[in-house]
Amino acid sequence: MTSTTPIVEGTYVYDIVQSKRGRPLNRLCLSLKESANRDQFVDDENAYCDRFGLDDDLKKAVLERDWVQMLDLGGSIFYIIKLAAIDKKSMQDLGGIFTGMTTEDFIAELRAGGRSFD
Amino acid sequence: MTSTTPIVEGTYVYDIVQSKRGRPLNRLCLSLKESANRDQFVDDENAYCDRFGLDDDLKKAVLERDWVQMLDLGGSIFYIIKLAAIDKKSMQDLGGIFTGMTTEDFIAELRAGGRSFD
Amino acid sequence: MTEIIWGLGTSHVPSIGAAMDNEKAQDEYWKPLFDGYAPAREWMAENTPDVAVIIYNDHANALGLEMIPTFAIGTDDHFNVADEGYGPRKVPNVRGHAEMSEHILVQLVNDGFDMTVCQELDVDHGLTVPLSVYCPEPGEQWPCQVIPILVNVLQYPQPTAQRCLALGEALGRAIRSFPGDLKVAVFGTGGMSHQLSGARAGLINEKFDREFLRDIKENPERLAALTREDYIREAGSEGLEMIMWLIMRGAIGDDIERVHETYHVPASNTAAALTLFAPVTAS
Amino acid sequence: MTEIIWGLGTSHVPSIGAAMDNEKAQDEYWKPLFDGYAPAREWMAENTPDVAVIIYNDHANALGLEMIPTFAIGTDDHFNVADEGYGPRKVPNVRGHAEMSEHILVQLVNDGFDMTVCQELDVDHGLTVPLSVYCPEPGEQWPCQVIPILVNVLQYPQPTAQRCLALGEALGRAIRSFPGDLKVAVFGTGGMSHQLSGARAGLINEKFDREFLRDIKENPERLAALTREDYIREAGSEGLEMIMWLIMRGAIGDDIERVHETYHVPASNTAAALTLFAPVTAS
Ligand SMILES: [Fe+3]
Ligand SMILES: [Fe+3]
Repeated sequence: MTSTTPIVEGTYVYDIVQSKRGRPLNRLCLSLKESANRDQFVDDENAYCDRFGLDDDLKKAVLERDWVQMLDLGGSIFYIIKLAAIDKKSMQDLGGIFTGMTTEDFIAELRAGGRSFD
Repeated sequence: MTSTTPIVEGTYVYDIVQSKRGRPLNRLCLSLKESANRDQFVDDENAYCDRFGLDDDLKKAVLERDWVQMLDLGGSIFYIIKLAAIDKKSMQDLGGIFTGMTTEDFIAELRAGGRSFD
Repeated sequence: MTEIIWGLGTSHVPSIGAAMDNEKAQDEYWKPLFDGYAPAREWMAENTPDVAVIIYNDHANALGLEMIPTFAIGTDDHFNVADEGYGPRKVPNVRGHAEMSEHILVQLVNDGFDMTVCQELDVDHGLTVPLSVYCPEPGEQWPCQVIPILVNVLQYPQPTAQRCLALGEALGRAIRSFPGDLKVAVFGTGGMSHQLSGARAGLINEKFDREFLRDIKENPERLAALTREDYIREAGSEGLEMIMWLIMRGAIGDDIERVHETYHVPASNTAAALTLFAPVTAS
Repeated sequence: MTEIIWGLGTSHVPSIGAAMDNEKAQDEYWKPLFDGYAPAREWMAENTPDVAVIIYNDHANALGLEMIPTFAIGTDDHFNVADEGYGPRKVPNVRGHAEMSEHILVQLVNDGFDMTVCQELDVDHGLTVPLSVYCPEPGEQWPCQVIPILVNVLQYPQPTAQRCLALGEALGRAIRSFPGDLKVAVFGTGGMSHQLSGARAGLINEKFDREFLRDIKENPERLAALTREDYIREAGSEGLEMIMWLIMRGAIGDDIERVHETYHVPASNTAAALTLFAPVTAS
């Protein structure tokens, strides 16, 4: 591995290695732009995952809504948010999950000026 | 019109203006890569043209196999050749048509060293 | 001679668009942000461009990950507003300027910028929110034609900040060399600091943002010298979007004054800001 | 240190592939072409690279016209052979080199080349015919991994010849800086003079081609200074493809010797040629 991708703690620096790992998941999420596809997904999540060729790890992460695992496996936040929208989850809900906070606490921190990491 | 596209006599210099003009035609031709689509095209050329949104001029050129007109209307030779293949026409057959020669004469000129334009 | 009459740096947060679309601009939460926009909006309403060149990034609405261009330009004369998964924003579709975009494309390629040409493009909030920041109530039609320029900010390796500034300088030359006497505005969009995912989700770095706002006028070379890693560490993985402001800054040039500036925390997950520059007119 | 062991300039005419696939290489029509290849093939068979970087253009088989990159790189570790409308060529699919392609991508972007990243790509005759020119009988598997680099030669504005030479120089630096001690070959493909459509269809300009073959070694700067219009006028609208040879030439550098050269008219509609360069080893 000769990747020069910067390593920044607490941060996904999305690169082509990640992108390749998460291709089937991101393709699935992109398809959810269309409402007919959203209906099919909701109807049979398992079959929908198979249709997009998700391997067992990716499928498990989707079915269990393990958002951290999805990112670890190469999901892009801009794609995954389209899956979250089906569950009526907002970016703040996900922010809470990523940081181990309640949504309310996460929003409160943002309103207080955001989270600082000096 | 402020296009800076070079003008070279006897030559299509394919640019984005041409490309935009010929979009439906080129999209149709690209679809012919797939054999199921080729069958559908052969089955009902008129309907197939409509499906790809060809306007009357483009449709007429396709149905009449007016190869020069297709190029004049923004067809790209790399796309149009996929339509020619359905008619079992080669690039040399088209070369004959573009130059007003028989295929045999066109091939003979190529074998004699090609056509020269000094 | 075609001239650049202003340059706008602005965040393009989707919720800013949603707040306008749902008429929440006067809500307690949103009012300070929109009040901050007001003076710039008034000034821009009196200085209307014929064409807006909008530098932005797509957010998984028009481009997939199978093919990611570093820099792309939309050359069509019509761009539909993308359906981002909830139906398209209720704003007008976007009219392009095919001749000027072709001119810009050719000049940029001649200048050694390896542009990707998008002949078909749906435009997402990255482009339409900045248009709404400029013009909150367009009615049936946006008041200007639009040339979209897309930048890869989502996937490493993004273009360097230095390359973005250089692209902006070439873009300025390209715009000014377009025949006729059109008035053009250039939008740099994205930012300010924010990070959507990972343990640092919710990051906002006001100090970095304020220094960026200062130096985007005073010292763009300092901002251009920052690495991608600097931007990600200081401004968050999505804060890197700010490199797109440098393209606007390169285009409008050095001889400028700041018409207005505002900074607001947060617009949902993001520090949001606006800065408006105009060329100093020779006296 | 990773090194570039040879550079090959070669036409990529589909009928050359078809002649090999249909075992017509000994036919009266094709024999002179393939006899001309023989000495280069023997030399290359004794100097086998681990990785081939192949500069080519897609011919409406993988990319549509909705999005045209100036320069793109395929970063996958597998590329299927494209179905160009008659079923795929009966040659092995292509193995990529994901790590080296990522390295090259990052170095090129850092060097100011605005690459498009193709994470999925079917490769057409533009890439597979040159592979067959190198290795006529691969058996089950091509003898090297491949990194595809795509160039827009189909739609104006193509990159300038000067920009292609500069990309090649940066590509050479990027390859040589890859950790390890791999051996790399660089292929510049396309040309020679030909024009498929219009009243000048059938154009072949042997004088231009022979001077190009001479100067691709002796004076690439002259070839880089020619405009797109020069190439189109002299070599035909599709002869412009020769700008891709300049990328190979830039990569392999100035300190080279010509191992072999051959020129043949016509390979169907095209003047076909091959030139093989190797670095001069310090004595
Ligand atoms: Fe954004
Ligand atoms: Fe070719």
